[in-house]
Amino acid sequence: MSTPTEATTPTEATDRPAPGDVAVELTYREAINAALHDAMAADDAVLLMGEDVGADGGVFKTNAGLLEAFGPERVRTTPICENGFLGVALGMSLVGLRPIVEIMFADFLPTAGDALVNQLPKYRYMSGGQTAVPVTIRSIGGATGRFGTQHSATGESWFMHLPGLRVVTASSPGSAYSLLRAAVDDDNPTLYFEHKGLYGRKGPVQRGEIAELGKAAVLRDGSDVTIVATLLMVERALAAAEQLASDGIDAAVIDLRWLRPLDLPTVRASVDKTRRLVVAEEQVHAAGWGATLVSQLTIDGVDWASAPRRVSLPDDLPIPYTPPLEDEVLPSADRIAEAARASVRG
Amino acid sequence: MSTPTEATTPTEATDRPAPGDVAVELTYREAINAALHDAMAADDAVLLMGEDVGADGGVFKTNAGLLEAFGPERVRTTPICENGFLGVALGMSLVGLRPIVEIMFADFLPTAGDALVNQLPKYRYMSGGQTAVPVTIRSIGGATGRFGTQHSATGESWFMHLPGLRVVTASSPGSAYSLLRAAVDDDNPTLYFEHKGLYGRKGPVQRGEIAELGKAAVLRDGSDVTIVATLLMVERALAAAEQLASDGIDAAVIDLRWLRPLDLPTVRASVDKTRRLVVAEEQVHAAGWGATLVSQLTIDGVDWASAPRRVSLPDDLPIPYTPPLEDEVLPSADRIAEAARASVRG
Amino acid sequence: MTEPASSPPDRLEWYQTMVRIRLFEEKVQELFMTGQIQGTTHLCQGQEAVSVGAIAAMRPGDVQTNTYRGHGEALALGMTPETAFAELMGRSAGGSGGVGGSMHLIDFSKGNIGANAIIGAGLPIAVGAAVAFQMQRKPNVALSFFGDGATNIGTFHEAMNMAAVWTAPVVFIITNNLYGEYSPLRTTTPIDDLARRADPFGFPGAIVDGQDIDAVYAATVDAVERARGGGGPTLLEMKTYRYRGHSRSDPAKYRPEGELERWKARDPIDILGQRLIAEGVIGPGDPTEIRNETQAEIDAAAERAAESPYPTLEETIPYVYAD
Amino acid sequence: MTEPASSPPDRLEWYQTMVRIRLFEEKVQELFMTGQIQGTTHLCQGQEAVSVGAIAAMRPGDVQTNTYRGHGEALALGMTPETAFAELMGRSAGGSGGVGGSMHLIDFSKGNIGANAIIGAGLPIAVGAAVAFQMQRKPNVALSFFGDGATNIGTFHEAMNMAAVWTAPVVFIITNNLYGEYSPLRTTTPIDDLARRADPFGFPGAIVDGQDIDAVYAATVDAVERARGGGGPTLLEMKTYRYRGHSRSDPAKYRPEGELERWKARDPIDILGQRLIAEGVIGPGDPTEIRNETQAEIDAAAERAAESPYPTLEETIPYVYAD
Ligand SMILES: Cc1ncc(C[n+]2csc(CCOP(=O)(O)OP(=O)(O)O)c2C)c(N)n1
Ligand SMILES: Cc1ncc(C[n+]2csc(CCOP(=O)(O)OP(=O)(O)O)c2C)c(N)n1
Ligand SMILES: [Mg+2]
Ligand SMILES: [Mg+2]
Repeated sequence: MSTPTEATTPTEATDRPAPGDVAVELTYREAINAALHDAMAADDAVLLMGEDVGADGGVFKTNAGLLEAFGPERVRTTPICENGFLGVALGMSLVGLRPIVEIMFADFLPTAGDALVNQLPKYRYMSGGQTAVPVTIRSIGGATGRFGTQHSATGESWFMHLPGLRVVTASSPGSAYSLLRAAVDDDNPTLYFEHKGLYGRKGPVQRGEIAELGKAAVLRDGSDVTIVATLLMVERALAAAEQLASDGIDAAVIDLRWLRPLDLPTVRASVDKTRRLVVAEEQVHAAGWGATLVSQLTIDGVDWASAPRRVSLPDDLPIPYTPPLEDEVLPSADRIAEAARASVRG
Repeated sequence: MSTPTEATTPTEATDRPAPGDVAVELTYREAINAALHDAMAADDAVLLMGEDVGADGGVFKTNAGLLEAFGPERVRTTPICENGFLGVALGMSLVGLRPIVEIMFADFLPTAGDALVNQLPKYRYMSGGQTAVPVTIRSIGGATGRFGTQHSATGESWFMHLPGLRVVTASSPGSAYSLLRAAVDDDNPTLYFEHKGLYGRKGPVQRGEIAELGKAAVLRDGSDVTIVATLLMVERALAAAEQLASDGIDAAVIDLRWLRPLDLPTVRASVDKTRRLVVAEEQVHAAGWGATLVSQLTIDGVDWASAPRRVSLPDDLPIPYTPPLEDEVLPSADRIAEAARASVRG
Repeated sequence: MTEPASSPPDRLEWYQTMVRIRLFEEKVQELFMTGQIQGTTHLCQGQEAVSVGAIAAMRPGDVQTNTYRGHGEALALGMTPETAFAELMGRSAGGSGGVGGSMHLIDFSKGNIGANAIIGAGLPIAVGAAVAFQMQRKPNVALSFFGDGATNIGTFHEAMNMAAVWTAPVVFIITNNLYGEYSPLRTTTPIDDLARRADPFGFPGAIVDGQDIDAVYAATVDAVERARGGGGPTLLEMKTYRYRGHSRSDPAKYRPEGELERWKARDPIDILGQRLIAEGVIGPGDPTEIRNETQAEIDAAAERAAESPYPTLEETIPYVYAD
Repeated sequence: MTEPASSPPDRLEWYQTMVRIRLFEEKVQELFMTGQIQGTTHLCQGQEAVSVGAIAAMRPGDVQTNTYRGHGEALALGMTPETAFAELMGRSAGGSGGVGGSMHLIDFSKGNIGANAIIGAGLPIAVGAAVAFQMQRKPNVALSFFGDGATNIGTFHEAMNMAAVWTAPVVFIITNNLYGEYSPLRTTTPIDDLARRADPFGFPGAIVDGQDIDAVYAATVDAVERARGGGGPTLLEMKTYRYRGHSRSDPAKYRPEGELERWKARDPIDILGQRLIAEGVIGPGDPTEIRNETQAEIDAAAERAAESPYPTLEETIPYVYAD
């Protein structure tokens, strides 16, 4: 597992990106680590809490150096009790702190179901706006790990259904950094999803950058078909677009990033051009963000040139443990490209 | 609140509807009560458990007479601990019992989040099919009660996203009865949703009838526009169809009933005729069944004559307590009719 | 917030506050009958000494969380009856602008940082506030009020455990009124004295006579000041009783005959009233006079509350997200 | 299921089973290195006496639930190493047809009704089975194995409370190996002796030397037979230690120096081995011989397991819904 690099040492934290900032090359893991360092260095009110967050850089090694830099009060190892310690974070946020809570696997989010559904999103509302709830929840989702069916959910769509929350997903080192800073900066409860299959990926990171709230990223412009993806599916969508390019198909790729608020205008602008859509999702389609996008765009009157397509997990199967089947059920670049081709054909 | 009527006394339970059975007129509450009586009388393995289920007919008076008929072991009052007692029900189901668990308000389902997301749906799968999990979960959802934001969720769409579960909703006394019997009869974990605004409604109930799994009900055929609804929205959709009829618009009304499995063929048959769809949902559209339907039908290539419409809860608002606003945010028959008219206009 | 606990307590004010809570709750029932309040409500007649006595132990900057049965705490913390009625009536002038309702009387300016409709949910919130105070090096304490039934839900255990492990300045207050909704304690709980539930966390638990406001106050001051001094959490079990059913729709037929009457014979308002008379703080006619004055205050508050308009949907949009 | 507890225990068989578990776990590590097993795994070397001793107290028809660290229980209950290896390798011949994996070695036919990857989730399941036995008037008992860290999650408290209130025939077994993932008990838990956590539920808790299989067996037989006789639940705290890190990726650098060695000096296999030699049940050379024989058995089992095919997607569809 990674060891702390220079990027994991706190630097002069800046609140806003200095225009001249030079991007550094970091892994996704290091980018998250850097965002944690910078957010904690920028504001004493920020703390990190969760199970085993401190020792040995945390379970996914995203927290390297934090315990040493900020001490055990601000890098707080909790007992195993997700609902309880998320409630604790809520309480902290009501009296001036800005906790970042690590829920180790996204599959454990339901263990904190009440805090996530009835408390964090509704707390400000039911007080008539008396308080803000600046809590960030980092959770690690996704398959590829051969962790089996209770440790492989992405989980992000469960929370789209809940007014009061924000939901954001990180697909690359650069966005992992800037989105985590944005999440911590925001005064509302924000679920921030990492993907366990991405920790080793390298990419440019603009230290100090804070992403714009609710803004999807058009990673590749295109005129024939729009592919929308999140998390691990983004790199597969980009790979699919490469394949398609060599077939003469010009695919746009959008990293949706935020599920709540949902950036319909950015997706709309693209599909107005392409009139074709493929959603590439590491989740069951029913009640997910892909269905939400297709539905809302259709309701909004997009004039599809051919029916939208989806590349999703099987409708009726939990994630299998066995490596060949785990690989088989996950949408691949090939399947995404094939869906795009079909949409262009038909 | 209702008092037990003759319908709440156990009768000769029959496993399958006798063809000659005469329908009786019952309230929604009485229909649920009758189904509980009949299911428990039919099979000693069936029990009812939950908070305060026994005394005084239970909190919503659906359980009148059960404690007296079946005793405190089979009508088991639990401590307040939704995750725990749902886990207990799971354990019971593994060794031969068929528990019916009452989760008083649908808002408390997330309190049992782990049992609902990681245990019940995956238990059979991760054992490689070694066991069935015949657990029925009754939960009471919906607004209209002036119960405020932590007691008004419908909640049914959260669970569509989860392979391994079945999810069913009851909109009338007749379906409340036959669907509850079907849920208890099934060998898989089934979430059965009641709506707290419907308990007083009267309608015909076919005692002994067991509904077909996964089958939506076409309540009204129509050629101009298809309205799909669940729970409280079904009667509003029917009222809207009446209004529309007097405007010369012929609306089909489908009570979706099952969200998992989802009866796409029935809805598809109707929209192939009407080419227009309105989903009437007491929920936020994002990541709900309405979005799932619109998306899947569009992906499947339905040739819409005009864009599908939705009548939903506000995208970004928890349910307010204050009566005028609670009424305002709920989709009304008028709003459903207006959406249907707009869809017919173009 | 009431006066700092270090100044001698004003027990006449306690008395008045208890009467205010009692009459407020009775008025709520009446307003239900006339349809001016809709939905459900959970009243606390009989439990006033717990709310008032424990809250009297708080100092400025201290906070608490309570429950759907939280009118007593809200009023004891200084929410005006008018603001509370307006909330129950769903009016703009309510503490939450009318969107919260009976189960959510909240006032951050008075240390009332939460009234929760989910069993157990208030406990970790209080622990979080307490740990925050500790990290901020503030001399403050958090209290959490909850019911006997709530001691069976996991969140109770989780909150107690974290409070202990972090020596959080928090006081857990069980308002043990012997029932969940319809279920007597013994059908859901294998022990009678819930104070015992502190033992596996290694901090003290104490049983308190919840009908005796002086006892409630003394026990809470001890616990609060111990917490403030870095001594960690305490669990206080206040033995009390609710006179009414669980909620509006509950006639409480499940209670054994005579139980209500036995508890009413130890009414917390009467106990303090008689003590104040015996001590010469008030005269024998004063209870009636206080009741009458308070009744007039309550009636007027309800009337004024009813004049507040309902909120519009626009008004409530900013309650969802902070910016 | 092992033999009825009423017949005299076959302690040589215990010894062999402990060795089998130890060598199985070591082989799993090896198969990870060679890539024949992927993902993660949670090994139980050092804890064998708990699994084998407690399960020896079960009788036919009794059931248990365990956790992601459940290989010991699975093998003690009689799953063959081949079936277990095949599951870890994701093969059709695995106990769950390869779809479960290392964290879910399950065999209903042997009373192994669950191996759970969610902390605390197995406890209420065991309570449910126990209550079902009670309702079915069956003379059976359910056991639940879980870790020290699991005693901090709410489900623990909820399960203990229900077990008590319903006098369920269930035995809760804490495998207290002193650590959660990387966190020593004391950073997450305010007390050292977790047996104390039975007190607020009014049933007994006992501390047991988890390195001494005879002690484990005796304590579990007591608890299981009390439960069977209608005496209700027991909480058993087995003091033990895991030799390896939490999971595959954990080198366990957070442990104080010498700790591992101190525990290895009280190795549960050695303790029983020496006792059996002293009692003349086996000769001084037998431990080595048993080890060698078992090693051969394990190696052969792993080889056979690797010959099983991977399941196809179709094969696994019927695992989702029962019909
Ligand atoms: C998680 C959850 N489960 C169930 C309920 C429904 N409920 C509301 S009050 C109550 C009884 C609570 O009893 P207790 O804690 O003793 O408080 P009391 O009402 O007596 O003040 C129940 C079960 C709830 N609000 N939240
Ligand atoms: C609800 C939940 N939270 C967190 C985890 C991650 N996790 C897996 S094992 C573990 C430590 C458990 O410690 P303990 O109960 O002592 O068991 P041990 O691993 O020592 O056998 C944690 C936190 C989980 N599996 N489930
Ligand atoms: Mg109570
Ligand atoms: Mg442990």
